[in-house]
Parts: sequence; structure tokens; C-alpha cells
Amino acid sequence: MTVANTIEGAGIASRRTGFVPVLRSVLADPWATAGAVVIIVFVAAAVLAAPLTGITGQNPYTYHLDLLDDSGAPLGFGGGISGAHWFGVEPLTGRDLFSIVVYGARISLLVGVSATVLSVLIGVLVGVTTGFFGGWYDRVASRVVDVMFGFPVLVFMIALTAIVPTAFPKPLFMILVIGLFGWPSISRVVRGQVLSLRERAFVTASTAMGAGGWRVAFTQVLPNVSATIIVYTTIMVPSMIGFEAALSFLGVGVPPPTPSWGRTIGEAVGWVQISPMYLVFPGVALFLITLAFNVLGDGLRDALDPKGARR
Amino acid sequence: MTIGPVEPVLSAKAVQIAFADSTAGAARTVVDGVGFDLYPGRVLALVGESGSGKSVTAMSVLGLLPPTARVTGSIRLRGQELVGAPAGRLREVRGGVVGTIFQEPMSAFDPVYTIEWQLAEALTAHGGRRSRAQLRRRVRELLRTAGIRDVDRVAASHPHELSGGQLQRAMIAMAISGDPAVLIADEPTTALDVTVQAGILELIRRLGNERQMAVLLITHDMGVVADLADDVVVMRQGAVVERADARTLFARPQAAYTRELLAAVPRLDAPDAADARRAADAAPEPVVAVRDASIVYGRGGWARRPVRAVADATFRIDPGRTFGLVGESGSGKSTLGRALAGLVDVATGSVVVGGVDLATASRRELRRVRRGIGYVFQDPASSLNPRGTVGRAIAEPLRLHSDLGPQQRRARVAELLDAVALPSAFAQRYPHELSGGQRQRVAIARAIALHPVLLIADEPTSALDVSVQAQVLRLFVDLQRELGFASLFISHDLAVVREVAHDVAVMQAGRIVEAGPARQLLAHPVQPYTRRLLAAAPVADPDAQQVRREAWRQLAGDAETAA
Amino acid sequence: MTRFILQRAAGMLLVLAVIAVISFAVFYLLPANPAQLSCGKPCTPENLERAKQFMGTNLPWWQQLGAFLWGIVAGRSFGSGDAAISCAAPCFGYSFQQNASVTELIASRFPVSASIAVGAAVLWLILGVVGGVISALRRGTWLDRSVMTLAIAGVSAPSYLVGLLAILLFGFTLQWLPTGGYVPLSEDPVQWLLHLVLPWCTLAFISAAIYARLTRGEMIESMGQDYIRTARAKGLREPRVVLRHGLRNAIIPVVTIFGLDLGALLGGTVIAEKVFSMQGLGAMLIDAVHSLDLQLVVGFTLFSAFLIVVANVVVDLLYGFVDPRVKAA
Amino acid sequence: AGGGGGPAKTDDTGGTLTILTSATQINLDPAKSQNLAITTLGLLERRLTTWDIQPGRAAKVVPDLATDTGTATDGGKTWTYTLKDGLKFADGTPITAQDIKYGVERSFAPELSGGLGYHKSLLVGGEKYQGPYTGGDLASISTPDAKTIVFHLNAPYGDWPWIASMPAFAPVPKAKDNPQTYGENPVATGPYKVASNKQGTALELVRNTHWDKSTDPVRTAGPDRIIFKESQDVATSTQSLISDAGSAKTSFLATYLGAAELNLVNKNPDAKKRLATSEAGPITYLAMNTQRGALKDVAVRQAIEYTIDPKAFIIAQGGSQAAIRATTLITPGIPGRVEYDLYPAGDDGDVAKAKRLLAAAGHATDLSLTLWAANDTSSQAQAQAIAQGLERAGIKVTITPMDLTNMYTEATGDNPGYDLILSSWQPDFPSANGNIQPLFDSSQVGGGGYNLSRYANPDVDALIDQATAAVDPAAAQQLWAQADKRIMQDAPIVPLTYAKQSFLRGGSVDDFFVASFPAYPNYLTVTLKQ
Ligand SMILES: Nc1ncnc2c1ncn2[C@@H]1O[C@H](COP(=O)(O)OP(=O)(O)OP(=O)(O)O)[C@@H](O)[C@H]1O
Ligand SMILES: Nc1ncnc2c1ncn2[C@@H]1O[C@H](COP(=O)(O)OP(=O)(O)OP(=O)(O)O)[C@@H](O)[C@H]1O
Ligand SMILES: [Mg+2]
Ligand SMILES: [Mg+2]
Repeated sequence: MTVANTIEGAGIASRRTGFVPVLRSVLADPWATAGAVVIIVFVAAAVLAAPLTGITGQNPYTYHLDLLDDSGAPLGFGGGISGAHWFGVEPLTGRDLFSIVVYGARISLLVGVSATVLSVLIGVLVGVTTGFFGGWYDRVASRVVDVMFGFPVLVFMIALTAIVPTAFPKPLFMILVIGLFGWPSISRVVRGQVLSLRERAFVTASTAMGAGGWRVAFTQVLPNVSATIIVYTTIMVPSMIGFEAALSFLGVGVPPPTPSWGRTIGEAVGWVQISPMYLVFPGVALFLITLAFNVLGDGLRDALDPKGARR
Repeated sequence: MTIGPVEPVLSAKAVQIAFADSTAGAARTVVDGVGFDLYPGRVLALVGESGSGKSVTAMSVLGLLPPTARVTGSIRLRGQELVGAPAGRLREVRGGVVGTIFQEPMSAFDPVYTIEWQLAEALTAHGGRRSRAQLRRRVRELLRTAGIRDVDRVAASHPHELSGGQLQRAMIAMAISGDPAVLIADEPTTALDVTVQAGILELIRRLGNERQMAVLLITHDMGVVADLADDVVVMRQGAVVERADARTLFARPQAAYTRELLAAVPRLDAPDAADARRAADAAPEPVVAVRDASIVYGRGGWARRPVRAVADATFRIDPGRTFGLVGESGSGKSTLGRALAGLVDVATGSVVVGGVDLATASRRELRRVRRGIGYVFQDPASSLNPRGTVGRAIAEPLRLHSDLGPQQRRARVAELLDAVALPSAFAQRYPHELSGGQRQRVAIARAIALHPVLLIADEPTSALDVSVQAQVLRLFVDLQRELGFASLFISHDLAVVREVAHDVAVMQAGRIVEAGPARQLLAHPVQPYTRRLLAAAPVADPDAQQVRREAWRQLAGDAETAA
Repeated sequence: MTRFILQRAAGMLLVLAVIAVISFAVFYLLPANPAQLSCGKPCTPENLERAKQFMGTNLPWWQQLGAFLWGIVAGRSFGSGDAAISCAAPCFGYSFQQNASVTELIASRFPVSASIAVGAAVLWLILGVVGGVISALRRGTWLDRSVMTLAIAGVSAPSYLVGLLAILLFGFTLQWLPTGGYVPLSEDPVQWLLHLVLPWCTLAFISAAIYARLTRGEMIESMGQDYIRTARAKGLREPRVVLRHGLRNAIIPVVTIFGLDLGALLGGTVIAEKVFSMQGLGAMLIDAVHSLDLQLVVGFTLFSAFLIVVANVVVDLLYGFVDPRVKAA
Repeated sequence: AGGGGGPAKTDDTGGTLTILTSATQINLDPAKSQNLAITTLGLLERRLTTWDIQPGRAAKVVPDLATDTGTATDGGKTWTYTLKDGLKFADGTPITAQDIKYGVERSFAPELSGGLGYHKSLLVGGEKYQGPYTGGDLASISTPDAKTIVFHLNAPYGDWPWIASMPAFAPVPKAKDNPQTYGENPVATGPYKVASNKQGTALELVRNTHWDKSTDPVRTAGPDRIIFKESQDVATSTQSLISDAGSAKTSFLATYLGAAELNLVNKNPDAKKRLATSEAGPITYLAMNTQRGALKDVAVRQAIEYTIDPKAFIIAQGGSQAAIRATTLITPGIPGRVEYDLYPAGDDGDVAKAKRLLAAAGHATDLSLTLWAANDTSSQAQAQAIAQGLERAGIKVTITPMDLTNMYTEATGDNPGYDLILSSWQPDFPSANGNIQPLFDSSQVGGGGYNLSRYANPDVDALIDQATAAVDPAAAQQLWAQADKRIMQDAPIVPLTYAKQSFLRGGSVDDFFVASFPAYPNYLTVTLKQ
């Protein structure tokens, strides 16, 4: 026993498991913590949009034509920044920019997170099952993934927006479209991991003990790809948010008057020399939330990845 | 052969190595006060359990430790200090004066280049400018020296296209390419089959003698030490516990640890223990009956050629008996093991376990059969789900096949942990919090949870240190005596098989070439292959090993002329 | 190898066929009637009938699909008599709004998008790989940290925002570079380059960030492998160890990801073309979508799918060279 | 008057004029073109008649290739033209009446559909005719000799002289016609001919030496060369024109400026001087679907007329520099327009009156309407301005943003789903006919017609027919003004604004102005300061 106790198993990567150690490790990383805080702030702002904009009695829809000059440009400093309009107002309409940014967070997060969840669900299901069961099912599914990869997604999405009936809610449409096109990458990653996990002895052991295929796939294999899934999810959210913003920027996203960062940025472009703050506020918001998710994703990867010691 | 008092080529004194630790603030000392001398034409073996600091010590000679390591003390090569030497000087030494052979030949070669390219690179690194043709010639010459036969094909191959033995020979060719005075061999044969190992050891010995190289051999295998070493340094937890010439060490080990180490080595020539506990014959109903079974991989797929992993295997295992399966890597041992658990289908023939023919069994029947099978794998690192606790792992079969409540399950887990001599508190631990030996005990506990009638053990100890291996084997034997299960015990180590198995079958290229009662077969092998296999396995006794070596040379020579 | 190529080619054709049918079907389900757009002003029923007849949209959809697919193989013609418009094979359709076959249109716009895409890809690969390697080798230093900070900022920045800021700064404020537009290489190579600098840098900044992170990870992994120790033990100089062994192995996954990124590259050029007002394929597509130029949309979707599938096959084959282990599998 | 050159014409000649346009392609085929007579095609192709556009004056139809604007006989059903002497194509061959006939005929070919086709249903036999490639010739156009051409119409049509100014009435020599490629390089008759044409990138025009200035009173042909730069970004082009450096000096932007760009120009006093703004322009209006729900009730529609907030709408459109209040259907600059306001409501509407009207109609609170508007920024801002205005009277408005092309294809279809739609209209020829008939004749409901309020009133239809048939311009204009007012009594649309369009030129561009109609610069008279 004495000897055995001194042995650290050869070749085993020490893997931190469980929620608390991961949390502790994330919290130990100031960057990841900052990212998490920013995300929490944005989520809170999105959820509490109404009371938050209620502080100054604003909403993102009401016109304030009195704050605009004759040609539609905001009056006053920084695009009309004042006690009532913290970020100034929108040109041509005089709507409160702070409210637009805060409510814009709603759409961005809603679309970003929902589309990610959809993608991850499909991707994980397909990835785990194809990797684990293999055979003709895997071959067909892999072809489908090929097809999905072959699709110029942005191109197709732009094209699709032209044909969706106007009665169909646009945010839901965007979630579906972004989500349904987003899964192949995660499915490939998961499949790759499952393929190697499938060869691991504990999986064979579980089968040898008489566990059924699905049971093995979901109780033995899935928990081992969970780290990958979590990291991937965190990194996918910002890219989905970016997708939504890009579509809105290109003019095929969420329709007005629903506030959206991407659309506001697209509109602000023309005004940038007259009212630069109109571009700055939504731009910074979009950048910050994306950055926060990426930084947190990095932190999580470090915390969860057995090969993690990257710093 | 040694002529008078010679100067050591390389001399290490009071070497201390510490790693900067990222978690703890202070540096962690892993080697402390190690010293040794290397003489031309002599082999110094550095032995000790895993993690004792052997590799680190060897790498410090070449300055190949990561930047987080701090080396103090003195390492002199032909009088020149290497510790703290400038990078340029170290580079001249590496591959020039000191050649190196690593443990894993497959990963030690860069996968994307041909062997020729990599050898040529080593040559140009020191030998100055040479023409293409000269390089070509020299590479082939070196490969031939390293005992490679189809030199041209090997030279043009990428690492993945070669066998471990070929790669290790190529590695040796590379190591001697700069005509080194010192050869460092870090576990040069651990990843290889015994038969291949014997050849490699032979090669190192020959080269050491011919070129008057000083060899620093790192190994944990006492058989290898006995075979090759002139002097031995035993290390434990970073410190030297004993230093002696090989003969003395084996004959009269001084340190308690050395004695413990030697005692743990299973011996082919040990007095027969298995025989004593042999149960009376005439068991009517075999647990396993395999008849003319052939197993083919890759059937039906149109992309690759099918591989016939097992051909016409026939054997039976009676209750309470251990059936040992030995053979080279790739000979089909694991495949047969898998077939018994119904994890692979037989192409022809039949596999009957517990009276059920697995080929025709329904799902229900298969489940019932599996209920009665325990499985233990070679690699303790991968046989437990890293995401589940030990308790969960052991309870898994209970959850699958019994209707015990959580309370009862917990109780049973504690019972099982006790049976494999682990504290019941271990149930809460995760696999990575356990040592290799402990993990293997957990795997065994899981395998016996449902009182199996058959336990399949696929190289359960080959990843473990000898001392740990001894403990696990003892546990295995005890449990079998207690629970009376039949067992298929797969191993490439003949001595281990001899220690635990009642019957043995020897496999070669998918065929069982010889089978019979363990003692008889291992003592009087009939088939030349079995004999070669037996002769190739080194024993931990320099004198005995010298005799065996001669015998092996004979047999190998025969095989070569026959081939 | 031949078997591998044949297998891939078969798969490729299948993928393309599926994409062709899907995109055709989806876009022809549109409520809009393309003939109405070519009808002229005022659009009387007679004018509309003329347009439909000419465009062939009066036929059932499956006949249209058949004609479309056959057109790709053998070419086709629209209308009849002297005025019939012929569209030579491979005919990906004919844009009635632009009065040109989709193939010609794509060919005419292709240089713009290709200039953007190829330049950006080269730049980002170089920047990304160099940044990643430096970062990996100087792991933990301020250099590593700044490269990685830049990288994570790059990953997070929307490309159009970066592009717009770049236009503002270098175009309008400093007036160093043109703010947009495209000058063909054949016309004025210097202007061509000047006009492309900003789009390249914008796209490259973002993707280089991703590649720097990827390369860094792979490089760290690769530099930790046994063969690096072997290379050092041979007495090789450090640069050789890093480049010929470390990087050579680290680059393999980078190549794979690069192959998969070609689809995203096309999306990137769509945005770059919009931001820098360059009339490439992406701009053409957005115009086509907005003007409901269905033939163009379908033809273009198929064409880009074709590009990507072919690129993937090329990368697959390339992969065989980069990683000799693949051939065995 | 325009901001730039002023009415005094200079006769500077020479230089290279660059015209920046956001268009991604320019089709020069007369059969497929919807060009106005004073823009691109007008530089290359002369027609039977053309427009005389001067700052501060109403548009006038004048003879071009013909000696007069047409002689009507048979009560306006037959129109006869005689060609001027000495007219030549760019290749030196004389222009004949047969070339004009052929040009008109080929516009009927399905392969060449897409252009301005008002003549197609007016000419006898036009409904069935499939063009000269498969259908032989069109009997209702006769050419008794090489200089005379006669058109036979289905019904009297007083505005035929305007019709004869459309691109399809440009001569096309049959021998040079390849319908597939003719649009790249047509045989020119105007002062310029195509030197090179790279679709999507640039079109270069050089002088046509066979053009004779003495036969052409409207084209001044100042610059030696004209280059169209296609696919230009409006914002970027504005920037470079503001800075007025290099080739920007000799350029103008053929696309009108948006609100943001206008603001930019206003910031720069020098650039502001180079801005040419129309006094009025296309009418922006809110069409009410008169065949749906409560909107069938004229009282409700009238209430909506009062509820609109014109001030908010004008700001959303970019302020007073971009739009002025509209009250009539006929746009300023069109001969015969009579100014009136049937629903006077002040600067921001008369909500109280609207509420009263609604209550009387029994829709005090229950009105909930969908509003279709294009999904571009400015249309959306405008739609919201409308919605906010209507909400003041308790009318709930749901805005449906739609892709522009999609919106119009659906809206002109047979069963569109909007209550309100935000649209704008610029007639294709400067006659009140072009303002009224396409938008309010019951024949234009659905089937691709632009009667978006789906308004059908037999009285109005009769009035339109009568006005259309009137050959005497003065009589016709009076009838159209009458129709204008009559329609507004039924309130099928709310006229919102006449959008003023502003165009920016470089410092060396001269004689650059925008008249009320059309709200585009007159390309034909632009010169460069020498
Ligand atoms: N790069 C490193 N950083 C930190 N600690 C290390 C590093 N390399 C080795 N060690 C530690 O140094 C000690 C000695 O390791 P070493 O590799 O020399 O053992 P070994 O005797 O060769 O064992 P084995 O038989 O398993 O190869 C171990 O405790 C190991 O964890
Ligand atoms: N899943 C598989 N697909 C195809 N071939 C396989 C597969 N598994 C094993 N083989 C092949 O079958 C043969 C027997 O393999 P097996 O693993 O049974 O050998 P082994 O005797 O257990 O070797 P080792 O000592 O290395 O574990 C080998 O040639 C191997 O390459
Ligand atoms: Mg070691
Ligand atoms: Mg095995």
C-alpha cells in the first residue's frame, strides 16, 4: 500500500471536476470574472429594461422631435446627451438612444442565446449519436453536415429573409435560421471527441456490463464531452449575437421599430461625422458583450480543459 | 574487456532538480543529490519506480528539461561542465557526444517526415556539409547497423508505416549517427514486445561494446537490468537508495527498497504457486467454450480491407480456473477477450458463455450473460469514467442488473471497496485522485460486484510498477480463490501468466499455436514460437539471464535462417 | 488515392445536386412573381404574359427545375426566333434584370470578391500563424499576453464595425487610403492594392485573431510532443526545431479549419463589400435579393456551394500531403 | 432654381464629366429602358419628341427628331410625325421613319420586356403583337415615306406627344439589331456615343460626330467625354464631392442625398453652395386600402387625413430641405396643377376633429390598422411618424416592414393584406395623366397596377377617360385638375409630402440644376467650367 500511494497514475491528465472547483478556478482568473460580470450586467439590463429606462422616463419608441434641428440631427452635445437622455437621441426621430441600446440587448441576447441553445441541442444530439453509433447513420449524417458546410450560410440567410412571410415573427425566424445553420460545427467537434471516447476502456466496460447503447452514450460518453460543450456554447453565443447583428446591419434582420444594435450601427454609419455617439454606444455595447462571452469562454476552457495550463 | 582504471566520460555529482510549481509558490524538488559515473563500454542502469526521477535526471544531462526546471550540482562530460553551459555548447553535445533513445518510438519521431529525412537531419546537424548521395548512403549504413533488414523501404517510410521495433531500431540508428561517446536510453524497450525487446537489448549491448560507448540505461524492468547493466543505481523519490555493480546488486541487495523491488518481480523460474491451489479436475460444465472461432474486423466496409484478427480458436475455461492468454502485440488476445463478452461477433465458429451461444443469443440473453461477466482492462487511466466518482463506477453494474436501492448500493460499494483493500471513503473520490494501482483495484471491485462467473482481465497490470503489480496480482488470486470465478487472463508477460494462470494458450498472428497447463507448457514448450517467446523474456538474475540470452540467440538465429 | 478522389468527387456531386434542388425549390416558392419585375411600366396583363412566356415561369416548377439543371450541363435558351437569348453551358440561369447569364455575371464580379478573399486569407493566415507561433513561444510573457488580448478583441469585434472605423480613420481623417470601391488589377495595380488594403486588413484582423489563438494552442501542444524533445536531442538549432518540427505539425489542424472557413470567407466578403462599397459577388447577391432576381440568387447560391465544396475537396487532398498519416486511413 | 449654375446657360465646351451613380448596371437598350428623357439615354438616343426642362419652369414637350410634337387627326386617334432633314446615325447612315417604327416594334418582343410600355396598349393590335422577330410588323404604325410616320391608336389620347418622347421611340437600325447585345452599345443618334461599356463598373461616352447641333435645340453637349461610374456608394461619393478634390471637381452624383448626407453637406459651406435641390418632387403618400374593413368608410379615411402629423413626417424624411407638405395629387412642376387643401389641419394635424369624425363613424376606439412600409431606414422612420400621428386619435397601427421589391409585387397583386401603405410616385412623363391615371383608375387595381388604395369610382374613371382623350392641352389640364380634387374628396390617400431631392456636384460642374419635375438634374445641359 505504501508504494501504491506514492504513485500518480502515468499519463493521466488531472481533470478538475465538479461545479465548485470550476467556479473557483474561473473566479481566480480576473479576466474571466470581469467577463462574467459584464454578461450579468447586460443580462440584468436586458431583463430590467423597462424599469431601467423608466428611471429617466424614457422608452425606445417615443419621438422627441423637439430635440432635433430642422434637418433631423440631434441638438446639443454628443448627439443630445442630457440628464434625460444618457446616450443622447437618435437622429431623424429623437428617440432615446439609451433605451434603444438597453432594449437592443434584449434582442441580441434573446437571439444569440436561443439560437445557440438550438444549435447546441441539435449539434450535440447529432454529434453524440453519429460518433457513438456510426455505421450508415453516421455516413448519412456526415453527408448532411457536409451539405450544411457547403451552404454559404450568410448568403442563404440573406436570401431566405426575402421569402419568409411577413406575418412570421422575425426574431423567431432569426433564431431558427441561425440556430439551424449553426449546429454542424459543434456536431463535428462532439463527434470527433465521441469517436475517441468510444475507444476508451470505460465505455467498453459499460457495454460489457450490459448497458444499452443509448445509456452508454448518455451516461458515460456525454458527461465527458460536457466540458467541450460548455466551452463551445460560451464561444458560440457571441458569434450568434454577431450573426444577428450582421444580418440586421445588412438590413435583413429584426425589423424596426424593435431596437437592434446591428441595425442601429448600420444606420449610424451615415451619421458618424455628425453624431458619432450614435455609432459609439451600440457599437461598444455589441463589442463588450461579445468580448465578455469570449473572455469567459477562455476562462472556462482553462478551467475545464485537462490540457488547460495555458497561462 | 575493461582495461584498467579509466576516466569516466560523464560524471554527475550531487545533481538536484526542482520544478517551479504553478500551484504552490515554492519550487518542488524532484531529484536530490543524485550522482553517477559513466565509463566507456559500460552500461549503467538507473532503476526505480515510476516518478522517482529517472527521466528527469537523464534529461538534465542534455539540458532538455523545460525552462521551469532548475538544475544544480555538477554534470561533467569529459571534464567539461554541462550544468549551466551555454546553449551552443549543449547543442554540440546533443546528438554529437551524447546520443539519446526514447521510450515511445512512435511519438519520438516526427510523424510528418520520412525516417530518411529525420536521420539525414540529425547527420547534417553535426556532420557538416555532405552531398545528397553521401547522406543517403550514410543513412542506409546506419539503419543497417541498427539491424534493419529492408533498409530502403524503412528509409522511405513515415513513422506510422513502421512497427514499434523498426522504429526503435531507427531511433537507435539516429542516436548513434553522431558517433556519440555516451548513449542515453530512457526505457528503450518498455513499449515493445518481449521478442522485439530482446533484439533491441542485444543491439544496444553490441553497439555499446563495439563503439566503446558509455550507456545510461533507464528502466524499471529488473529483467532488462539483469540482461544489460554492468552497474546499477537504484532511485526512489528522487534520491539514490543503492549503488552497486549488477551482479552484486541482484545477489546481495542492501537497501530494503531494493529487496522489495526484486521480490516483487514475477519470475519464470519461481517455484510454482499456481499448481498448489489447482482445483480438482473434472468440472463438467465449462464456463466458456470457444470452438473454431474466427473474428474478422472491417467486414462489409468497402473502404478498407478486412483484418482477420483471430483464426480458428478453440479452448474452454472451467469454473474457478484461470486461462492465460499470451502472445505478441497484435496477435489477437484482446479480440478474443472482447468476443467472450459479446463485444465483437465471431465470423465463424461459436463462442458459448454460461451455456449461451453468443452468436445466436437474443438481447435479453446477452444481457444475462453480461451480467455474469466482469471486465478489467490494461489501462487504469481509461477504464474508469473520469466524470464519475469511484462509488458510481462500482455501483454501475448494480444499477444495471439489480434492483438494490441507493442505500443498499452504497453498502455494497463499501463492501466491495473493502474486498479490494481500499478504505470505503474512496467511494467519494474521482479517478484522478487515485494512483494507478488504486484505480486498478477499483476496476476489479467493479468487475466482481455481481459475483461474476467469468472475469476477463485484459493486461490488468502491464501499466503498473512491479511492486504495485505484485499487489494487484495477489489480490486477483485471493479474490478468485474466494469467489471461485473462471477467468480469462490476458498478458504479454509470461512470468505474470505463470503466476496466476492454470492453463495457458500462446497466440501468434491470430492463431493459438500451443495450449496446455501453465506449468507444463512454460517449462517444456513444444512449439518453436513459444520457445522463442520464453527465451526472449529476461529474468531478474544476471547469471541466469546470460544463459538465457545465449539460448535466445540460438533460437533467434534459427528463426532467421528458417525465415 | 484515386479511389479517394473518386469517392470525394461522387460525394461532391451528390452534395451539389441536393443544394441545387433545395435552393431552387425554396426560392421558387417565393410569393413574388419574377415576371412581374421584368414586366415593364405600366405592367398590363399582356406585358406580364409576354414576360412570363419568355422567362419560362409559366411552366410547372418541375419542368423549370429540369430546364435549370439541364442548362447547367448543356446550356439553354430563352424566348424564340431571332431574339432568343442563349445561355451557354454551364448556364446557372439568366438574370432578366441584368440582361446577362448568371455565369457571365459571376465571372464579371468574381475578380473583385476573389481579390478580397484571397488577399484577406493570405494575410490572415500569415498574421494568425506568426502571431500564434510567437505567442506560443513566448508563453506567459507580455508579448504573449498582448497578442492574445489583441486576438480576443479581434474575435469579438464585428467586422463591419472595424471596417467602418478603419474607413473613418484611414480614409476620411488621415486620407491615406481610398474609402471604398474597386479598381481592377489590370487597370491600375497600385490603385488595386490601395483599394484592397482596408478590406484585407479588416477581414484579416478578425480571422487572424481566430487563427492566432488556434495556432498558439496547436503550437503549444506540438512543442510539448516527444518528437520536439527528439529534435532537440539531435542537437538541432532552436529555429529549426520550432519551424520544421513544431510548426510543421501544428499547421495541420490549421489547414483543416482553413478549409472549413472558406464558406465563412465568402460571408466575410459579403460584409466587406457592403462596408467598402465594392461591387463583388456579395454585393451582387444582396442586390439580387432585394430586387428579387431569383435566377441570380439561385445560380449564385449554387455557384458558391460549388466553390466551397470544391475547395473542401482540394483541402482534403492537400491534407493528404500535409499529413502523411491520412493516406493510410 | 437650382443651387448651381442658375438659369443663364454657359456654352463652355470640353472636359470630361464624371457622373457617379449607385446603379449597378445601365441598360442602353431603348426597348428595355425606363429612363427619363433628360438622363443617360437622352445623351445617346434621340426620339420623336423630347422634354425641355428649365429651372423654374414647368416641363414642356418639344420636337426632337420630328419637326413638331405630332399632328392629331381622327379626334386624337391618329398621330402623324415628319422627321427633320439631315438626321444621321452615329455610323453616318440616315435616320428613317422605318428605323423609328422598328424601334417601337421591337419593344413588343417578350425578350425585350421591362421598359416604359405605355404605347403598347394604346396602339391598335398592340395586345397581341409579339415584336418583329416572330410577329412580322405592326400594322398600326405606318411609314408612307422615309420621313413620315403615323400611329393609329385604340382610343383618343391627348398625351401622345409625351409618349413619343419615351425611349422606345428612338430609331433602331434593323441591320444593327441584335436583341441580346444591342443594349451594350446602341447605334447613337444623340451628341454622344458609347466608347466603352463595362457593366457594373463604368460607361464611357464620347462625341458623336454625326450629331448636328442645329437639329437639336435641347442638348447643349458641353463636355467632350462623359464617364458614368456605376455601383458607387452614396455616402462615399458624397464625401469625395464635399472634399472636391481631383476628379471629384468634374463629377456630380446622380443619386439624391439621404438625410445624413444632407446634414454633412450643410456642415460645409462650400459644399452647400454646390447642392442643387428641387423645389418639389415625387409625391410621398399614404394609401388607404378602400376595400378593407373600416377604411371602406369615407368618413374614417377623412378622419385619417386630419390625424396625420405632417411635421413629424417631414422631419423623419430629413427635414424641410428634404420634403415639403403635399395637399394635391398632381405634383408641382406639372403643367396645369392647381393648388388646394381639402383637409386643412395645421402643422401637426387636427386630432380633435379627427376624433369627432371617428366617433361619428362609430370607430372611436376600435381601429387597428396594418401599415406596410419598405424596410429601409428612412421609410421606417416615416412609417413610425405616421403611426405616432395616428395613435393620437386612438388608431392602433402595426407597421410591417417589407423588402421594397417584395412589397410592391405583393401590393400590386390581387389580394394584398395591408390597410395602409406608404408609397411614393413620380410620373414617367410630366403630364397630370401620369399622376392620376396609374394611381386612381379602377383598371389599375391589382394585376400589377399601382392603384394601391384600390380605389374605384365610375365618375372618376369617366373623368380620367375624358381627360385622356382631350387633345387640347389646356382643356386636358383643366379636366385633370378637376379629377384631382374629385378624388381627394373620397380621400383614398393622404398626400404627405413632395420629396425634395438634392444633388451634389463638384466645383467645376456648371449649368447643374434640378427642376420641379422631374426632380433630377438635366444631364443634357450640364457643362464644365473651362
Ligand atoms: N515538466 C515537469 N514539470 C513539473 N514536474 C515534472 C516535470 N517533469 C517531471 N516532473 C516530476 O518529476 C518527477 C520525476 O519524474 P520522471 O519523469 O523523472 O520520473 P521517472 O522516474 O522517469 O518515471 P517513469 O518511470 O514514470 O517514467 C515526477 O514527480 C514528475 O511529476
Ligand atoms: N477495431 C478494430 N478494427 C480493425 N482492426 C482491429 C480492430 N481492433 C484490433 N484490430 C486488429 O486486430 C488484430 C488483433 O488485435 P488485438 O487488439 O486483439 O491484439 P492484442 O493481441 O490484444 O495486442 P496488444 O498486445 O497490442 O494489445 C490486430 O492486427 C489489430 O490491428
Ligand atoms: Mg520516465
Ligand atoms: Mg490488447
